[in-house]
Amino acid sequence: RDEEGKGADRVLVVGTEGLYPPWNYTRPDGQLAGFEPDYVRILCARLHRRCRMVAMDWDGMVGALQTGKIDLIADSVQVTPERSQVLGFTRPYAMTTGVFVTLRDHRLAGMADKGAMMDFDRPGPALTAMTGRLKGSLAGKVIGVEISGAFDNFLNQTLGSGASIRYYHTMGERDLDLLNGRIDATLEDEAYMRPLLATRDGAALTMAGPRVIGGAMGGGEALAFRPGDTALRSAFDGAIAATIADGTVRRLGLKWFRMDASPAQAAAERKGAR
Amino acid sequence: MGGAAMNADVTFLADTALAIVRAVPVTLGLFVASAIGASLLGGGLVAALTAGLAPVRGIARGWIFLFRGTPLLLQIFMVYYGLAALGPVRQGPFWPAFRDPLFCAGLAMTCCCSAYIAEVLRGALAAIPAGQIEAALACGMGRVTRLRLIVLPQMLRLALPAYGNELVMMVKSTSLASTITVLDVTGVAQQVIAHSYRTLDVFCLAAGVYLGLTGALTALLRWAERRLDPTVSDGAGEGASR
Amino acid sequence: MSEQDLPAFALLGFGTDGWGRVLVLGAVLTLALSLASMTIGSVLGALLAWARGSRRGWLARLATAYGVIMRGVPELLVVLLLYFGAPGLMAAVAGLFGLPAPGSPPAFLTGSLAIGLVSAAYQAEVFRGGLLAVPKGQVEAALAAGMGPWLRFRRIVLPQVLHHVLPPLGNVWQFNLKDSALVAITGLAELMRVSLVAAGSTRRPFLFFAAAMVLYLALTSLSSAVFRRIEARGSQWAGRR
Amino acid sequence: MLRATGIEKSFGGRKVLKGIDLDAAKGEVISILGGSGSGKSTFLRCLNLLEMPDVGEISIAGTPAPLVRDRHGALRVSDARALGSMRARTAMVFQGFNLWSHMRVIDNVIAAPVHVHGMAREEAVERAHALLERVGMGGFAQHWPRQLSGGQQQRVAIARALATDPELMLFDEPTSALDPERVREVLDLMRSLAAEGRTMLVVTHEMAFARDVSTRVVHVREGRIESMGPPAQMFGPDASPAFRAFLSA
Amino acid sequence: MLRATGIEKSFGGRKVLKGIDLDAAKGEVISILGGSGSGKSTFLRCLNLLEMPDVGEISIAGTPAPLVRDRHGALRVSDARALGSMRARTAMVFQGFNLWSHMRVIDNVIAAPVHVHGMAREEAVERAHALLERVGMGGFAQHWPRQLSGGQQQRVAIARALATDPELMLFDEPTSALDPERVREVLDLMRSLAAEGRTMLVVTHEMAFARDVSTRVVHVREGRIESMGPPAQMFGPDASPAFRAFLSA
Ligand SMILES: Nc1ncnc2c1ncn2[C@@H]1O[C@H](COP(=O)(O)OP(=O)(O)OP(=O)(O)O)[C@@H](O)[C@H]1O
Ligand SMILES: Nc1ncnc2c1ncn2[C@@H]1O[C@H](COP(=O)(O)OP(=O)(O)OP(=O)(O)O)[C@@H](O)[C@H]1O
Ligand SMILES: [Mg+2]
Ligand SMILES: [Mg+2]
Repeated sequence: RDEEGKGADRVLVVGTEGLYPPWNYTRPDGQLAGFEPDYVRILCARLHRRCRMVAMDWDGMVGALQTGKIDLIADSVQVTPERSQVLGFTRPYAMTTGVFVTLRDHRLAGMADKGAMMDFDRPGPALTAMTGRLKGSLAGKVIGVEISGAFDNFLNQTLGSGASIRYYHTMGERDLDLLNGRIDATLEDEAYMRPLLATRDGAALTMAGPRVIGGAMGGGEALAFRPGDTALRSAFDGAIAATIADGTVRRLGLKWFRMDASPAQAAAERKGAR
Repeated sequence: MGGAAMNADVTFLADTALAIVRAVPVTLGLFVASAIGASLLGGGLVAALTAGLAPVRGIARGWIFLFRGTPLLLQIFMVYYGLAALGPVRQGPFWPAFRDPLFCAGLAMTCCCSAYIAEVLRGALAAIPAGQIEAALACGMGRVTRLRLIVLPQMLRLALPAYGNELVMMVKSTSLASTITVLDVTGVAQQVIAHSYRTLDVFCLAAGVYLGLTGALTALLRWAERRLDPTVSDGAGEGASR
Repeated sequence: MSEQDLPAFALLGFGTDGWGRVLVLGAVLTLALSLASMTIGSVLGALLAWARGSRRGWLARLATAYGVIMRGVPELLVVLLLYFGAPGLMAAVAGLFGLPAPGSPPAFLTGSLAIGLVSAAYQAEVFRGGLLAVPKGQVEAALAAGMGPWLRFRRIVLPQVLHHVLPPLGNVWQFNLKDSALVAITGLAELMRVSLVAAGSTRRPFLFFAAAMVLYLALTSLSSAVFRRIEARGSQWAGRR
Repeated sequence: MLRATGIEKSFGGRKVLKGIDLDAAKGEVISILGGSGSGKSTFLRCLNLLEMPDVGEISIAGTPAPLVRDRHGALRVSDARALGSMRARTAMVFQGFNLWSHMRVIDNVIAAPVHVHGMAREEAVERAHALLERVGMGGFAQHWPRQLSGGQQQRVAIARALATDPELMLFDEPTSALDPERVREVLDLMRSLAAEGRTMLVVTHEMAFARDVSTRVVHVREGRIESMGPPAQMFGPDASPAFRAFLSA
Repeated sequence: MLRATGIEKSFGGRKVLKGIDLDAAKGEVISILGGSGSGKSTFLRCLNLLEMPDVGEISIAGTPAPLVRDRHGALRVSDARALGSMRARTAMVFQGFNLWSHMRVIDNVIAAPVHVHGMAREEAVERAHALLERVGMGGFAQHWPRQLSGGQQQRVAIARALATDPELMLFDEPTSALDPERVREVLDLMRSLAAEGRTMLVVTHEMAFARDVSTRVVHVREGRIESMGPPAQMFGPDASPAFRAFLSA
């Protein structure tokens, strides 16, 4: 208790799920590994804080934060307006696009606008046309998404009742149903999907249609604090900015996702797409 | 400002409550279907346990061992994801049924709870005084008559508290169906939580719904218990025995 | 990530890439949690069953209400309330006595207490059913011999009740064994949580769910063997049927 | 009517019946006397196979009991249906009464007629009331067994046994819980049943009954029939010494 | 030794005991006779409060039973401990025996001496064996109750009641399941207990016992003491007509 006492000497307890590779997962020896464990270590070192990462169920995580059992969440939480009401977010340390994934031999595999960037923060005729085509392709289809993700918001707003949406508790389950053919496609974060497609099971899957970003999908992945913990949060904000600027985030992304998931890269791509 | 926040709170809770209540039929349907299925199957299992054929007994024992011994959650996963991973199931004639998460949840619950109910019934069967069954034998009652007239009523009476337990547990177990995308009371609650992060408030609302359901069930069971044994209230001979 | 395409035996083994050790430790923790909560539940459950039969109306009503609520709300809620609510409550109580807030109780304690509180409600019902099965004449014989309540309970009622309640009590135990999985949200690495983590981390859900099933079955076999032994002792006097 | 040959039965190695042969012609009333634990109840229970004899043959009304020998030489029921109909034609009053505790008195009495013999419910109820009246339990039709005194339970058990009009009746100490007045009534009842030509086996300690009503008296001793004969002989000067000792006690 | 005054008891509105007064001096042996359902068992059960009387007073060995009247005027136990010790000094043989089915015969007999009276186990076992021998159950110490015949169970129940050396003994038809030989043995046993100066209340249908052993005979009829007196008077020409009718049955 002394060690975890007050002030700046206190060990910060960081909550994560630990079953969401490659963002964060657990090794057989119980060690947490993945993008976020690495990244939190780097941030804490920069801030000269001692941090301890603990794994817990997502169901208990926000409660644990609110009751002070943990001090921050590093679990690839996407920033959304709803979440911002109860959590205090830092600036994003990653910004990934959502991709549609389906079985290679599924009709949706040939969906229009393959690989094109749909940026919902930049409305215009191009976006409207793409949205129309997307709606057409997905009409009457079953799309699976992770329940606590931000993608269901997006799908609901964009597709309305055109497609039916299934909610999964973990991505692993959703992936299974995708492979089993219970759902036609999923919308998921590219950083998660790329490594999956490289595995044996993932070989049957393919990305299809446009890549989506912005709008209801939120403003990237960020650390979450108690709303009142502003001092701590701004310290981390600074550290995040610095690590983005010096390329640390880019390096980590290439290591874990085989791509650069930093907000800077996303910004560049979005600019290019226009 | 505080008033506005409170208003927002009230609207949120009211909306959530409404959404949750709309999901009650799913929960209730799942419960009723699997309760009936599990009771019938459980009765069958007890019959099999007392059967003369050793293989029949063995199968019943194995069934109970497997389904009582593993968590329902895992069973639901295995029925839903596991069976679907098998080619024959996916190509077979039952795929439309197995494709449906509600069906899979019902199937897993029926199998799992049948094992529990079989145990309860077995215990009650053993508690029936031997003389009562002998008297039935002695007047030539066949298996079915004996069962219907003597064994079942006494068994029911003896089993009712524990059987009621099982039913109440089943009501709540239906919530596990939400893990395979069924939008029952829990599924809806979790959806709301996923967006609002108000875990405790929303859970308490859902808990209220479950409490209502189980409360009604408990009342029903107590009524049944009183009906089955009207002399209990006479306090016959209980003068100082407590 | 290198784990992903490893063969099953390596993933389940006890080597550096194997989850065997973690899974077994998870099973041990599950067993410990269940034992603790079963004990809490038995003691409280027996008290509740007794209170239900009490002639003091308020006591009986209290016990009934406890049963209705604890059996009625999802176990997860009890775990959540205890896990998140207990520190606040303890701090408030400590505050009353002018003591510093004691901080969070260990997750194991809250977990087993939460499951135990629920288990008690179920066990009370089971005991009540068992009490019904004791022939009244035998209790009267004990009364007539001048046995006090405790003696009567220990020597006459309990042995017979135990015999009758063993099957349903076995059910509650199984239920406990699995309910302890709910404690996962507190981050305790019990079997369910460990297998979920392993399944997620390696993206091999079946393998680990199957492994968890086998481990649960092992726990079950172990406990059934114990239950059967106790039951066998009883069936001597009851006559085998 | 009844023929039992060479009935043997052991419990856990202790031989309780050591070969009992007994024939009963239609209309016979046989009193079975004997010391406590001599095997009377066990014998009676063997006759309708509530207890499976280790060895022996039984036939009732000319139909042999459906018994076969299994691989290990033990007897076992070969035809459950035949056994059921054999039992349906037999009635038994148990030593411990064994009333069904979840049924009211009236339901105890009508259960077998209605559900085994398919009698119409109204008829069964009517008959049951008459029977209850006859054993002095007319006012208790709606009582539960646990509300009855010992003697009352016993009388209900007798009424229950009579309700199916059985050809063969097995009574295990049917008057043990009764006062002299009731004993007389019940014995009168049994006497009238005997007059109707029914076959009865009665385990009893009532010497008066054995002497006055039965056509034959059987003395069981340590699992064997020690002696047997018409009452005049058994209670006369030529009785076996063992039976005389038993009586003179 | 025992004084019961104005005992009344109803079951569901039906009055079963309608005011019974009975005094028993130390060493008295009182036979209680009466028809089936007349309330004998209920009266006996009221004496040690297994059945709570509606009205009445009871005192045993000078100590009044710990009863008080509650708000509604119903009797209720005021002191459970006192009741326990009152019961510990009283023994009862039940009409239905009520052996503890989860205990072997020997454990049934030693349970009360060891656990209620704190007797050393060895001593209790030794005494138990002697008692079992005395009721002719010497060879059955290790049997389970369900393995015993009716008469054997009854004898174990008697041995169990005697094991605590009780001052007051309540017997509810203690020889109902026994053959004449055993009846004689048990009655001899009770006679010797009487000679030791023990107080006994015996519900019985054995007229021989009532006449030869008891110091007083009580005739219960429809919940009342119809007549009462020493056997010489009750079985003599001056007996009440009702009792004579009862006997002559
Ligand atoms: N628990 C009860 N509930 C209702 N009525 C009862 C109960 N116990 C006894 N009675 C009634 O009280 C009356 C007296 O019963 P009790 O057992 O005292 O008779 P008894 O004199 O012992 O008769 P028996 O010689 O047949 O044993 C009977 O009519 C019986 O039906
Ligand atoms: N289930 C059993 N297991 C073991 N022994 C038994 C069993 N049933 C009966 N016995 C024994 O068999 C013997 C005969 O019992 P049975 O009940 O036939 O005697 P009974 O002649 O009817 O005596 P009673 O007049 O006392 O009723 C007894 O010694 C008894 O201990
Ligand atoms: Mg017998
Ligand atoms: Mg009586």
